[in-house]
Amino acid sequence: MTPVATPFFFYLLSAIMLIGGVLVITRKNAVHSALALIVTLLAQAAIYLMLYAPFVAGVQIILYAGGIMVLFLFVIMLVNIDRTLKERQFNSQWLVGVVAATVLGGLLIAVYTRGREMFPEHAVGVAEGDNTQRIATMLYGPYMFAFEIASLLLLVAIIGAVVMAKKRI
Amino acid sequence: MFLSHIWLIPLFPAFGAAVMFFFGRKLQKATVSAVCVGTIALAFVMACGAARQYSAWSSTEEHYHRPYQTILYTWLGTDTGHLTYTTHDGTQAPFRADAGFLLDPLSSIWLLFVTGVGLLIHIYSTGYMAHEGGYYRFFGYLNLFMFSMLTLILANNYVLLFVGWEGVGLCSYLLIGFYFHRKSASDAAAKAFIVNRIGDAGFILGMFFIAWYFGSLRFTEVTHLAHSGQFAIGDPIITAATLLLFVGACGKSAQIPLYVWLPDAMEGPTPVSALIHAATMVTAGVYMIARSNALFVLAPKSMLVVAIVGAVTAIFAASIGLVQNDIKRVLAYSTVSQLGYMFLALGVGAFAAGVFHVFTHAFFKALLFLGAGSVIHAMSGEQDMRNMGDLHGRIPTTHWTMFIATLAIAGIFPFAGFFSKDAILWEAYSREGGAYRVLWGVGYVTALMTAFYMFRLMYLTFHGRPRMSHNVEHHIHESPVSMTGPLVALALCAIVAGWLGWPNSLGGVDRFTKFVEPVFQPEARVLQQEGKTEQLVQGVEEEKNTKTEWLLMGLSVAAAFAGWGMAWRSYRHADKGYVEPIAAASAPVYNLLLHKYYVDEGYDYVFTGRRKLGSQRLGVLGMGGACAWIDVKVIDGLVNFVGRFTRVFATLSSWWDKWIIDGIGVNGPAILARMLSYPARLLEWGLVQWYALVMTAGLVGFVFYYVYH
Amino acid sequence: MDAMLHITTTHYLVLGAMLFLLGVIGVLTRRNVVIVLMSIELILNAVNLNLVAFSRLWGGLHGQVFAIFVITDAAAEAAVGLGILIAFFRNKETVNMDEVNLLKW
Amino acid sequence: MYNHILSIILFTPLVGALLLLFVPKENKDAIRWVANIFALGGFLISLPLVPWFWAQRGEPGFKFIEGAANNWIPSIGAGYYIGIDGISFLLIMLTTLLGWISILSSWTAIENRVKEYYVWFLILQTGMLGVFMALDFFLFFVFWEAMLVPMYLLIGIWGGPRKLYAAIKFFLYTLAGSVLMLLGILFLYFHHHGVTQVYTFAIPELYKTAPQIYSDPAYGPTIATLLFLSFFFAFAIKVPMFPFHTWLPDAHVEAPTAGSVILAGVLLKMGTYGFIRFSLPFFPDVVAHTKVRGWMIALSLVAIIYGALVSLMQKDMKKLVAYSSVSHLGFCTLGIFALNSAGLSGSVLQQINHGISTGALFLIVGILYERRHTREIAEYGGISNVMPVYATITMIMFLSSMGLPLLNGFVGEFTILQGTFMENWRWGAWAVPGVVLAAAYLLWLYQRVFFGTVTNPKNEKLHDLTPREVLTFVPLLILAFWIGLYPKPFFEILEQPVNQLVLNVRGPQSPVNASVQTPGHDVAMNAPAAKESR
Amino acid sequence: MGALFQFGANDYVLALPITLLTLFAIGILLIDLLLEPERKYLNPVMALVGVAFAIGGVAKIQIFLERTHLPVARGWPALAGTMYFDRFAVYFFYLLLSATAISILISMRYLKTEHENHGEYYSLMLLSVVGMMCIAAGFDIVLIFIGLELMAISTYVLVGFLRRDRRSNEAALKYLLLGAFSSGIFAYGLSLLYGLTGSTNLAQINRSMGMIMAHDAHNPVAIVALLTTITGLLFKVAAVPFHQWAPDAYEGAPTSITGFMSVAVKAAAWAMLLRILLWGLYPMRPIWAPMLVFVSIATMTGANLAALTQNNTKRLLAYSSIAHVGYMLLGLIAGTSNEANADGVKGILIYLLVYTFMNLGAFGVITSLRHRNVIGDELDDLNGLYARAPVEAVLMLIFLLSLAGIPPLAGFWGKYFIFFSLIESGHYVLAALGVLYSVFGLYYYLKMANAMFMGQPEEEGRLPVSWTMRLALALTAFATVFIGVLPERFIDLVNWSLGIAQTSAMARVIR
Repeated sequence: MTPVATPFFFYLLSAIMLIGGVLVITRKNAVHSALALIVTLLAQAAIYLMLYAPFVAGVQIILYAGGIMVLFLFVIMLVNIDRTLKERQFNSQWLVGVVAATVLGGLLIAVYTRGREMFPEHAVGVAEGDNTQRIATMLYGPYMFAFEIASLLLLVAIIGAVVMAKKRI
Repeated sequence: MFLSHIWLIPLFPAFGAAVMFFFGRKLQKATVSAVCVGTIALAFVMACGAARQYSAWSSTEEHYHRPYQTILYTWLGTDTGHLTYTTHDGTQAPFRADAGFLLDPLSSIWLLFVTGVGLLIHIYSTGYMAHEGGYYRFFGYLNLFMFSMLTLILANNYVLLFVGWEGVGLCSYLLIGFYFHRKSASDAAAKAFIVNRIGDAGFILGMFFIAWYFGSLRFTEVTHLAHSGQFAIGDPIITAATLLLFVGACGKSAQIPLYVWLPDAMEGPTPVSALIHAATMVTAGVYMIARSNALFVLAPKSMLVVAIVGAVTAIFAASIGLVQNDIKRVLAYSTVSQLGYMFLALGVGAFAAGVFHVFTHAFFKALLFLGAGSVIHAMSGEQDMRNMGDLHGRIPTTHWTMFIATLAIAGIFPFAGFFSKDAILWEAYSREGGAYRVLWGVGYVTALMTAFYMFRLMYLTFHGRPRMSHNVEHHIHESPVSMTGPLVALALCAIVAGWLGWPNSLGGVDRFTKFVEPVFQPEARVLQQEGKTEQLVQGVEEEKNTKTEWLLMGLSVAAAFAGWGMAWRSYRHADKGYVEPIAAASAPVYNLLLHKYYVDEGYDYVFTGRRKLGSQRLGVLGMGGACAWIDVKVIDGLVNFVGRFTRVFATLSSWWDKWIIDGIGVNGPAILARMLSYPARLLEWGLVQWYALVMTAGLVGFVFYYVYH
Repeated sequence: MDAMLHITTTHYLVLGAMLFLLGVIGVLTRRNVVIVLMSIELILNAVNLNLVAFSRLWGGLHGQVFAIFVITDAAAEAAVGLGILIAFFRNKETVNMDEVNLLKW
Repeated sequence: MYNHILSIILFTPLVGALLLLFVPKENKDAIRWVANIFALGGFLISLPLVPWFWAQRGEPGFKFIEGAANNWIPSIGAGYYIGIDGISFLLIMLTTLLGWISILSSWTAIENRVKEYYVWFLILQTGMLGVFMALDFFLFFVFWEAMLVPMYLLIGIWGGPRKLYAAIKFFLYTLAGSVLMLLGILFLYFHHHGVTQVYTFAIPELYKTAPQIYSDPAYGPTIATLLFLSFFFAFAIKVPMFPFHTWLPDAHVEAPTAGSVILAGVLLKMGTYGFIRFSLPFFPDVVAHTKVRGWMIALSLVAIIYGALVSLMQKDMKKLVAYSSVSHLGFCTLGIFALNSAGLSGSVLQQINHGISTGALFLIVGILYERRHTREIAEYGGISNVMPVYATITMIMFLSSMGLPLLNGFVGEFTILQGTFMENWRWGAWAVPGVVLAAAYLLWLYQRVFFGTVTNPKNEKLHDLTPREVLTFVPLLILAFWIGLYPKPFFEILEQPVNQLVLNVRGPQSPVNASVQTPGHDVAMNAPAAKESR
Repeated sequence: MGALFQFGANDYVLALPITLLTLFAIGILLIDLLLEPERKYLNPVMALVGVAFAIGGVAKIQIFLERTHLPVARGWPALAGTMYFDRFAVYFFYLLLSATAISILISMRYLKTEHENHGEYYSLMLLSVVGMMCIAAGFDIVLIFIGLELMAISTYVLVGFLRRDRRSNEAALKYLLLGAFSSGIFAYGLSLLYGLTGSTNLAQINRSMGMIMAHDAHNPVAIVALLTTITGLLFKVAAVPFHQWAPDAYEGAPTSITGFMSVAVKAAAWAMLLRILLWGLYPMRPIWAPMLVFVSIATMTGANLAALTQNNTKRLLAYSSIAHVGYMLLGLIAGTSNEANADGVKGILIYLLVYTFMNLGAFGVITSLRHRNVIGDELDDLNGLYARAPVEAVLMLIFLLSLAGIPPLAGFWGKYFIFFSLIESGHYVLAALGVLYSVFGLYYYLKMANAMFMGQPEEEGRLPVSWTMRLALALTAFATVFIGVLPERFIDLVNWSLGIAQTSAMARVIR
């Protein structure tokens, strides 16, 4: 018989994630959305753990929830004007938007369920003990060059942020 | 020496014209007249020499009765003749036209009287135009005309003939429009040219039919083939060709329905009317048909048409002539009617008679016009006979010469007109079939009318009471010798010219017919083959019915005297406000004739469209207007529409983005939103999320298409 | 029921799809630029979820590495985006999508 | 010199244009002199071609060939490959002459932006020459397109009030036509490769393969016809044939005088030239055996009558002349599709004539326009009184344009008409009224403008032609009379190419190419006398 | 779980240009701090030097490729196969670098007038080029994705570089949001590709996709993966209906950057498109070819029609560049349902080459219109340009005609080979559509020409044009005319870059 824990946690976390997500896109107050997003991210990190990806989970928590979201919160504080709280939070095309997006999502889900057999169920047991090390070898091995480029990407991000945000260079 | 250089004959006047064109402006009048008259004189001398030499040449055994032709160079097409076209029987014929000249009795006759009369008229003009402006221009045009006319006469093929044909048309255009500052003159000129052009269109088509059928346009070859007997009499193509040629002739020789230009052409200076519109150019049609007699005898239907048209024109024009008051117009209509006579002659197969009438007519009609010119000269420009009268004493030479001419045209023995006109009537009468009798009747009545209106002219002009204003009366004087001289010379011709054709029935030998006989002889042969011996042109069996001929002669002379008598009765004592007998008889008829049967008006309404019928232009101008409208509105409209459509479509597509895409995207839900009682701003353009939405929609569309098709 | 209980890659895919869907909805409908940026983060997270699930499926680690790169990218995008947003905010005093309408037809 | 004469002729104007770039734009007279010198030089340089070509007029094929089939872009088989035959020879001479004349004629007409004007004009000259010389389809297309630009600018910058509309209309119209031609060219190109495994744009090569498309089961008549159409649009618009002609009046009316002269004199000929050089030899069967020919003839006939009728009603002289050239070009196309040597040679001759006569007519209109700055016929009247020389020249040119014998117009029209008539007499019959109408609208125009007394006081002061203006007319007059009186040389030059063309289209078995039998029944009636007479 | 991956000597050679560019980019950043305002001109100079060095590096790669005797069109998989240095990549390297050089020349004076003359601008430019080169040579979807983002993000910043200008901010914001959105979708597609094939290497993906398609030609998951990926690609090349960011971004961006985007970014995007569709997803051609038919028709129609009504030159050129994308897509369609036509691809490459020069030239002229207080991107600002700057006007005319595809100018050749391939593979209708739309195109180019030559100038005085701008225009114009008149060697270059001219063979070689 299949283990019950896995499905249970899966559904629980998914529920948290989705609820978080829904909150993100529905809250009027950006701060609330940000907090909801953090919740989602954390839940996702947990799911990563379920998928034997502890390192990604760590990155998710530290970098995402820890770094990016803080940045977000700062900016929200910076640009937060009460005006937004008084106005409607959806634009005038929201209905069409929702419909289109839903159709897209529906299609995707339908496709995945139809193409289930594409992904045969042989969960290759992956030892998570040396996960981090192996990721390191990947990063500094085959993906070394990409890794360098990624560093450039961050450099650009810094320059960009500075150029854009700083009053005078 | 003359004969081998006949091509020089047209070139003399051409040279004169060229001199006028380049230097005329700077030359003295004396020099001008010297050059122009001189060239014509040279041409005349050449012509006489050539004619003499030819008669000698053609009487030799080896070229007995052959036309003489000399070819300068290939004008159209190439010597190799590899530019070809397919004839009716599928063989290849070369596309070619020579600059070649041909002399035979027919052309030599024309050559002689054209150069002769032309010379006289040139001399006359030196006097008549002495005080006009544009002297050199006038003589340049005259010489150019002589060049074209001589080319026409001497051409050895239809195309070159057409060159002359168009050339004389052009010159008559230029000369009619000589007083171009007069609107009436320029109108008349344009009218003449365009009407002629219509005829020419027919001529061209006729030529093409001949070329298509005979594979050549040389007279010699065409005639030869026509005589070769390989074409049936009444062959449809030949009939069509001949009819089309006749259309051309109608244009040039002012036959119904294309005669309308000739009366208006009187706007030109009088010598022009004399030379072009009486003596020479207008007979070109006759020449052309006589030239293609070989074809016409193969097309009896066309012959009949020619005869009928000729007869109708004759009586029609004559009837108009009865009541005209402008001296030159009377002569113009008489010309038309005389031309009708000639065509009647051709139509009944009496080519010789027709040519003979052309010959005589050239002299007395030129004389009449020149006389009229002299009268107008004396009357200081007055042309209306109602304001003349009693001139016989004042300008005797003019009077007597014109009187001779009148006798001649009226056909009174033994003046020129008598012989030619009588020959025609006799031929018409002697043809089998009732139709020809009718034609004869028409001709006869016409003769009567002719006599009447000519004597009417004489009496109104020279007799009766003087009706002119006093200062005009003061200036009346006989014209200078340069003008009277030609009159006298022509008068002599008007008397003797006819004697060349003194009929056998009156014990003559009819030299004229004998001379031109070779040209028409072959028809005789053809007709013989057809077993219609009795219709032979030369009177083979006058003996049989000399009596009839005498009777007819008597009748026509009687008619002439009758006309004279009537004119004498009504106009002898014509004073101011005299009554026209016809007006007295029936006013409506008189008006109808006075307005020339309203033909010009009819044409303007129906064909040219120069006059609007109601608010609507008909005719060519109407069509032109319609086409112009179509061009701007429909075709170009279509083009612009396409352009505008794209623009509209483009704005639409931007509009589409603006309203439909953003609109339905934005407004649609906004309206929904309103229903859901949402406050919604209506238009939001350039909304980023809208772009995102379009992308998503596109993606959705593709996925949907590919997954579920 | 077994299909429900037996958690397969497809489940993760569907979950990712739902997350993706939420993100798209957010991008398409929210007026607040900051939240739109967050929605984009949601989309990227959906991607990551897929990647990790697949790397589990294939047993390799490429997916996880890819996920790490995607996170980096997300960070960069967020930083620059917020920077631009601030610059924009300075000039226009708003963070509303539908007031970003200077450039239009 | 002898071997590169064509290139020299082709590039002389271009060199002039480049030189002009270095002349300061303030120094207008210098610019004018340079331009005129190069234009005249271009003409003079082309003169040696005459005796050289005359010497080998009878030989088949192209002459003075330069370059090779693929020396330009070997990888696609395009080359700088030029050469001429009788047809293009005549058109080239016409181009150099008219180019010189129109540049001379714009000495005073163009006052602003003189430098550009002449630069563009010389470039245009090179473009046109290139079109007539190219033996490589690609080269042809390049010249064909490149030539649009200077013309567009000439109309657009120095044109009349509605110049923008006219210029763009001209450009779009012609381009729309030619892009489809590009596709057609590519198709032939691939077909040739399919047959011979060789990629080449050389026209003489394509002559060999293109006609096979019709009978090739893989393609068949339909494709061949479509191909014909893809070329047809390009050429028909250029000519312009009946429904595609509406760009012409606008372009003409708006263009400066010299522009109109070149436009009417040369550019329109490119369409007819295209028909002769490409459409006929490439798709002989389409032309000979399908309805296409009937349609072409019909369009030509409509153009003849219709153009004449429309010009009858014009109030603007230049528009009138423009429409008259629609009518004249109708004759040209008619002669082309008569498909016999008479019609074809007549057509080419008529193209030359139209260049001469209509070119002169535009100069004539331009001269009045320069003096009075209006082309409204109603504005004039009685001009003969004040400008006699001008009036005389005008009369002669009108006569030549309406096809009076002994002037050039007649020779062409008569030859065309006879050729057409011999194919089908109805066609000839329908075309002939055009001749009458031509007389009508030209004489009427002449009457309204020149006859009568001077009614409009503005016209009393007009001065007659200056020597320069007369000089512009002299060569045209000489040619008009020459062709009218002694066209034989032209016919002899055209004989070989035209017969070759007919042979290609009709095929050897057709009666047209049966050995020419001059009617044996030519009894030179004075046969012995003929000798003595010579 | 092998040993640590070692760099080989070759890898250093092959990575040389990228490394050099990076160094110079960082160098500029550092030196910029030390430069006092009036010596700022050293930044672009350094950038140019950097580009020059990079070109040298590319030349070295080329020599390397020529030396080591590889089978034709087979490149050199370097850096553990994440990159694939073949002639295709080299071709694009040259293209991108020359485009960058010219853009730098164009920018110099412009930035001064905008008072935004900072080193960051140039270093960002260089970094974005690094990203582009990674795309062009990238053979691993991870690297391609990162490179794409590097390029994109630096471009976002560059678009918004005029921070005081609202239009610039807005353009940047829009571009960023949409860009991020699209790259999200793209990444989603890539993740699915990885999921389907279990690899991130294009060759691997190609192979597995081949098997999947062979097994089930309508596999929904594969289709979704393909479509989401293509969406990202088409967004980057700005094809309808994923194009709407382009006009806004082009209009708002600094003009020099608009030029840069319209050629360099676009070229890189095309490199990526070709890489992924012709190498990675080549087996799925039966699916993407029909889709592209729709897209290209929609693109040509929409863009051409929309351009007709524009009054802002930058926006107009934006639409025209979208239209050009439509034509290029035709080149990709040409061929049979499962084999691309070599001439079509050749056409695309030539098109990109000539487009680089003529479009940069056009934008250069428009950039030069910007002075003191005139933004100079309205159609009216072109009025009477001939009177104020004749040379620029004539050059602009050349560029416009070339864009319209009038021979003998470079632009003609791009179209020529596209239609060539269409005829060759029998897509007559598409060809006809294409040529007719190109006539459309002429109309709005002529609108600009009319303004320049026939309009009346609003302001007097000659237009001041810096010598760098003159240099840039001279280069582009020369290239436009030269390529137009003597295309042979460039055609050879393209043939060389494609190796043997059979794309299927290209794909086969990688298997």
